[in-house]
Amino acid sequence: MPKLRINDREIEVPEGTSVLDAIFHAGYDVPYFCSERHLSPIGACRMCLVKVGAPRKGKDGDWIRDEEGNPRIFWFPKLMAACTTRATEGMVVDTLADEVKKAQAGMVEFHLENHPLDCPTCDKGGACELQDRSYEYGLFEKYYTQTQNGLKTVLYSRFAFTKRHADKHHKLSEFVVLDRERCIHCKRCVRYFEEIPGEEVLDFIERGNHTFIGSEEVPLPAGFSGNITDICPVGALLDLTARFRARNWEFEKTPTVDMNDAFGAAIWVDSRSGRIERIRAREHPETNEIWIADAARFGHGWTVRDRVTAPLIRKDGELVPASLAEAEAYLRERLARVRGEEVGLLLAADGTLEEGYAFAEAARALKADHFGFENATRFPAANLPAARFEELLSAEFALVIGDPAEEMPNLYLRLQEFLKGITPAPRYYHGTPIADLRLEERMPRRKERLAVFAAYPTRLHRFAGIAGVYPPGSAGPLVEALSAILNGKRPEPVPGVPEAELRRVAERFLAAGSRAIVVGAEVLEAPEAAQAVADLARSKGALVFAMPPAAGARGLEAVGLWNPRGPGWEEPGARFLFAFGATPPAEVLASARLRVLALSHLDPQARAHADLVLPAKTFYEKRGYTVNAEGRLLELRPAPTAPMGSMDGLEALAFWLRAMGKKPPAAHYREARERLHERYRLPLDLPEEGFFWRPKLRLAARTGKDEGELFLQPTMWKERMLRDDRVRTALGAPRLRVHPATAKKLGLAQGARVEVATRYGRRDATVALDPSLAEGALLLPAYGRGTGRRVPYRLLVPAGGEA
Amino acid sequence: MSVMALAKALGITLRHFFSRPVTVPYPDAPVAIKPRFHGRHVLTRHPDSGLEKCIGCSLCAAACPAYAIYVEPAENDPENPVSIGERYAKVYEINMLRCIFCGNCEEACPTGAIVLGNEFELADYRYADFVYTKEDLLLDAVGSRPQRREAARTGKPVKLGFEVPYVRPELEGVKYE
Amino acid sequence: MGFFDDKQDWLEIVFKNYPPENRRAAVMPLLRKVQQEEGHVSPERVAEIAEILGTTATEVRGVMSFYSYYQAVPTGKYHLQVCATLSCKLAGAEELWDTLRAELGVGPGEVTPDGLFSIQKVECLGSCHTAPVVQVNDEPYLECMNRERLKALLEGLRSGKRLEEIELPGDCGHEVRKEGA
Amino acid sequence: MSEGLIVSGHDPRFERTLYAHVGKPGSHTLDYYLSHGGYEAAKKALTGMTPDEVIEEVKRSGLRGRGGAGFPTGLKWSFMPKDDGQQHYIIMNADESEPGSFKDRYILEDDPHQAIEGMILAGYAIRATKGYIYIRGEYRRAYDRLLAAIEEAYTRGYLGKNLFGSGFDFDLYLHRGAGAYICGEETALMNSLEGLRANPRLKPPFPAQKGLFGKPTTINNVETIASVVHIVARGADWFAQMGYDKSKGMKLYQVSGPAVRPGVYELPMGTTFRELIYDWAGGVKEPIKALIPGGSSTPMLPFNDDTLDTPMDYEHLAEKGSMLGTGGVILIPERACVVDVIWNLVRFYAHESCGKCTPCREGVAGWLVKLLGQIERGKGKPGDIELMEDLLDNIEGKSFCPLADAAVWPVRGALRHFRHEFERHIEAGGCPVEKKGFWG
Repeated sequence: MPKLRINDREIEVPEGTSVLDAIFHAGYDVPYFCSERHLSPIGACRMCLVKVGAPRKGKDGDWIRDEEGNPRIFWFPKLMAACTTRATEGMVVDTLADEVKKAQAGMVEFHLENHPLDCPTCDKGGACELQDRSYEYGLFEKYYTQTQNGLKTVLYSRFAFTKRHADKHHKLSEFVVLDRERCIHCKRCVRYFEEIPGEEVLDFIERGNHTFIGSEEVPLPAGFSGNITDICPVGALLDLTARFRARNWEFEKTPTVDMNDAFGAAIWVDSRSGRIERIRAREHPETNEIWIADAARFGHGWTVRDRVTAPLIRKDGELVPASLAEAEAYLRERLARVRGEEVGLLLAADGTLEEGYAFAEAARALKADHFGFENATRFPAANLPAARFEELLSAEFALVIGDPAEEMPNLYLRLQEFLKGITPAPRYYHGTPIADLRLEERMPRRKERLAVFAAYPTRLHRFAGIAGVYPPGSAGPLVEALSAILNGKRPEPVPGVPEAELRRVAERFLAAGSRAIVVGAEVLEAPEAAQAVADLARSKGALVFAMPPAAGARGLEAVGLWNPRGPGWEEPGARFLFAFGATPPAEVLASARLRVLALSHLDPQARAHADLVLPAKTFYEKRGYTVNAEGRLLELRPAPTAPMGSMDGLEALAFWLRAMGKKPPAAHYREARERLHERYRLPLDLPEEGFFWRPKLRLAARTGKDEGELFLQPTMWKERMLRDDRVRTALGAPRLRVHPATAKKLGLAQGARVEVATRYGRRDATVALDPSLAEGALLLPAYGRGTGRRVPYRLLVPAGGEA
Repeated sequence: MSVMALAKALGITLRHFFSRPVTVPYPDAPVAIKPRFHGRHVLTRHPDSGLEKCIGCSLCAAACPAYAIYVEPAENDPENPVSIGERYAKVYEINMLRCIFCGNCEEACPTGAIVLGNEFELADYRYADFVYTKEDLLLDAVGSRPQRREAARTGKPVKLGFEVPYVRPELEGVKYE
Repeated sequence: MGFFDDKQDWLEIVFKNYPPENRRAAVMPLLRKVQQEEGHVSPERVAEIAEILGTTATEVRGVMSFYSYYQAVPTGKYHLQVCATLSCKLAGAEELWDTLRAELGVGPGEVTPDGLFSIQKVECLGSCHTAPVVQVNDEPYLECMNRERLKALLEGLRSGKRLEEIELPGDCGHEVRKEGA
Repeated sequence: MSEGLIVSGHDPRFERTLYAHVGKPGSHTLDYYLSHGGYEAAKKALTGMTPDEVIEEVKRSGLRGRGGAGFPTGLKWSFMPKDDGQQHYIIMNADESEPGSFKDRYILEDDPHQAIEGMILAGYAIRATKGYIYIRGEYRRAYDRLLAAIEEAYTRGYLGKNLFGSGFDFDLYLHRGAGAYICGEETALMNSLEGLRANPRLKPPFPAQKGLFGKPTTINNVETIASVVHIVARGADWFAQMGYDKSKGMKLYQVSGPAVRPGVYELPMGTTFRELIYDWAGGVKEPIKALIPGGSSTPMLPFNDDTLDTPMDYEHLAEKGSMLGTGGVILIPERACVVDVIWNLVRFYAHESCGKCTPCREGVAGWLVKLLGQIERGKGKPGDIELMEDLLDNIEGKSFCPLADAAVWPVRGALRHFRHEFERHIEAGGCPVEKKGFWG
């Protein structure tokens, strides 16, 4: 732990700390552009130049001392870039010297030399690092004032030549736009793509003064591209979904949690005038660090259009707007003599813990046997032990079955860190290290640490030492076979995966000192396999990371919204159905006598079946707890965008129960939270990093088996996001991916347009033959529902087309 | 008190008694505006292209001490631009009841789009009518909202109760007839 | 058809120069091969090289555009590169360049209508004692260029002679000392 | 002249070694090389010396890097880890691109085996079994000769497995650059060799810990490595008796510009400019105004007796406010305009800037070159020189690698000695020198 002096303050920092972080840790400031948390320091912008001196050791191994016996400080002959200089014992750093100020002001001037002064039209204006640093560190009075006609005017730079002109509106994708004139060549975006998702799709082109950012891979792969708009220190890379929506200081900024997957990534919801305009990543060092997936960032367009703003009642076959009183009267009339067992209570996948608790309690009080939540898997994720995401970094070997990039995108980024052998960043007074010297450009990824199997080649396959593709439906057999090998038994053969491969996996698994198993929805849908994973974790001491397709699964299961015996979200049965947040499948709706849905948006299914629709809040607008995949309690905070009168799950459920003449278990999130506090000792107020709640559960798995050939392949994009034109354009038509041999059998031709009908609805798709799949595979993207399942399907050929 | 003092005071009174009155029989006669008078805002246009100068940057709203301005920008259609550049103000509203006519918006404007003009006859009845939108503010609109309402009702041109001996150069293209 | 389809043996020899886990180290020789044979590196070739090396076209373009030898736009059969740095400049490289431009009627980035010539100003070629220097394509330098030598060069190239067959009149006019000679 | 240090080419004890065979017919062949004592030094070291002894010998000789920076070679070699079980690399930096330098080219063209033998010795000393020669792309003849020489050496057993029966294996590869001066910077060279954009890398980690392909690596200039051959063959003492205190051995000096016989001259370190220019290069053809002592990055000196009597070595030139650099002397005639000369040089550095760091990309390649161009064209304004000096302050010592410094130094040198020419440009509103008639 080196001790050093920053100006007048003595501090002690961990070994390997950069001078930049030491300066911030000591409470001083130093400007920087090219450094960014979680990216390698490169020392390119030269903004953080400071005066550094260090004592030296003499031949006798002791410090060379001055007359007073103190170690003599030898100043470096040049100013040093603080971001790339390592803090060492006895070092002395001066950030306030005149020469330092002069150098920093000089760099500001150089940065402004070719940077356009179009801040008024720049979406970064007001949140721009270059703006801030120019004001803080540019020496305007000393250098940049000139007197003209007796008036003193401020110059931003003495550069009196024409600025460099370049492409100003370069669309990198539907979501990201590049302005090359604004680029200050900090290389954050280039490093980001190489170091974080491992896709080298941006680079500098040309050299010297002509250097510009360019890509041959346009549009950028949709997945993790949005993070570059967060880290760009200027307005060169901007979020197109938020283009010109408002200035930065005008947004209402709500810190909340993304509920599109179970990772629980921290986000900022920026809204204005009741519209969600932009989502940005919020730093949560222990979960998503500073990154979020594109779906979480750009998939918010659906929230602002066609909201259900008032109750809708079916009259003469049509849903017509009504007042809340009318809705209440309607419901009272129909629920007057309903018995509790006849009622079905269903909750959306992104329901909060409070909502889950209330639904579970209400179901228990009513003795209803039809209750559950959307996308519940057959095996409850809460039965598996949960590990912290950071613990993954301590593992030596990871086995992945599924597709983290699509099922839980942030976990994919964590896996990339794991591949590079990065351990969690040390914590400083100012937070995450800004220039972490343990990170280097182009750190090799240790492929031997990873084995990946999935029903199709995933993004992770490229980084895995052992990688396989099996026909859909074999995830369960694969896990069981592997478990058999590890337990010294003879494995059953697994289609598509040779036994030798599995033996290699088992060998590495056992050889590693610590291991991790990552399983996706496909495994959670195969109860025996999931149980085998749980047993393996226990007997061999492996960390387990389950990726349930419902964001709140772990919490909803734990508070009792788990129904192994009776019908849940998918199965018909209830005669009086109440669903919050999403529309259940058609057969569930059709089997009921009364269908009340609380929805933020109508969908065709609801339009066709619902008797009463109540306006609902989206997860951006709710307050409540959620439990993420690592068993961490996180808090949702409401963005002020919900239309007047829209309800969260607690309010809507209370509305329903009161119509039945029953008392709701909790009318408000605070009340529900108090009940949760009493029963599970959950805190009433969360600390910022969250709270771990990992009860040991042995819930009975639901029975059932997949019957069908069409595999619903997970994607990070959700059904509701497809309402947004930009998202639809970016994703293109869904591809029905088929192995060529299977296609031949089915008579499908490459590029044919088909309509695929499943129990989750109909979808247009384009046939794509894909020899990288296992034989027999037939894959269709599932935007949320039925992820990881195989379902029966019918292919319909549109008129004029040919399959 | 001396007689002299009394006479002096009386002298002042008499001098003013015979000088021209400074009061104006407004509204029958127009008021002459001083060159630096700050009245109702005008959104100006580029004189050649006729495009709006406002780029929707919201700096006026940020500078406004009374929170009287609301701007909602949008992207220009390159074929049919509203303003020069990429962005224009889709919504531009000033609440004249809140406005204190300090001129900070004019100071803050990077393109000289919003300029305080000379009109001051803004009296109206309903709160909502004091929220001036782009159509009330763009330089094509002469007169305040009530004045234009009156003019539309009577079919006569807008009658302004002031005259402008000197137009500030910032108010390029504004005509007070 | 890909450029490297019939050059698999050559590729193998190139790859032997670098550790097998660092295939992309071969990007420069591959780019050079394309440049030599096609006169420029087109986006299709960039994509092809990326495919061979297992990297992205962006990365290959980033490398390609960094070096001044690789051209993104087509060049003539003879790409004349005139050194314009100090020693050559003091020996008249600017006038040589002007003469060449006037003679051929092309500017940088252009090709003569007959497809024979393109010209480019380059930085120090490392033959300062024999300035001014001109390099044609990838061939050894043409040193101490003067009007007669340039004229002979252009005539020779126009008449279809190979570069090594062209006799340039005269010499440097001064003794070129390589110690030991 | 037969006592003490050898600091003149006239000293009878001085004998040419590096360039002894350059220009001789057939000198690039292995047979010629063998018949003139070729590969004897390698045999001697590999069969009779330990790697550490070779390093010690080089240390004792006082050899300093000949690429411009002048870092002691033996010390550099001793930074390499020992017995770490990793692949080590030795790289020969033959990317000679500094204006005014052309010494390495003839070694590679006419005496390629000398370079190969040097590589074997260096590789043996630092325990590298693989070596790369990074040769600049434009040196076509040198590339052809070197390629042939390597092949010849392989077929005759001077490269490959078990050299001279010592058990030492050595493979040598050739890599061609493609026109980027920055590749002369050692970490940029390694990036280039790895197939990346040739931006300089962060130090630390230094190449000796993590260099080419992440392995310990040493990079040396061609002349440095060739010098090792003769140090091993003739002993460190022979080498150390040439030159002054901290500048030892022989040096390849180059003369370009209006000299009677411009070219490369191998002379002892510490030879004076006068001896080089008048005795060896045959004097000047026209009045000379200034000289650049060691390649374009070194500050120019006025052409006067004081300068001419300065010994050309690291210390004496530093005293004069300049540097030895690569030893490439450029004579600047009276008829040339200093502003034009400096503009040309800065333009060169601007063209070769990699664009990684701000002071170089925006300062040198953006601003400095434009400002100089403006002054040269007569569009300069009063205060431009002061502005330029302030810019130089903001660039010098602030950049990531020394390339920006290399662009600053010549400007500083010119301002120190020829400030009046800059002022004249601004006052007169134009360049007073007619730039015609240079070309024959």
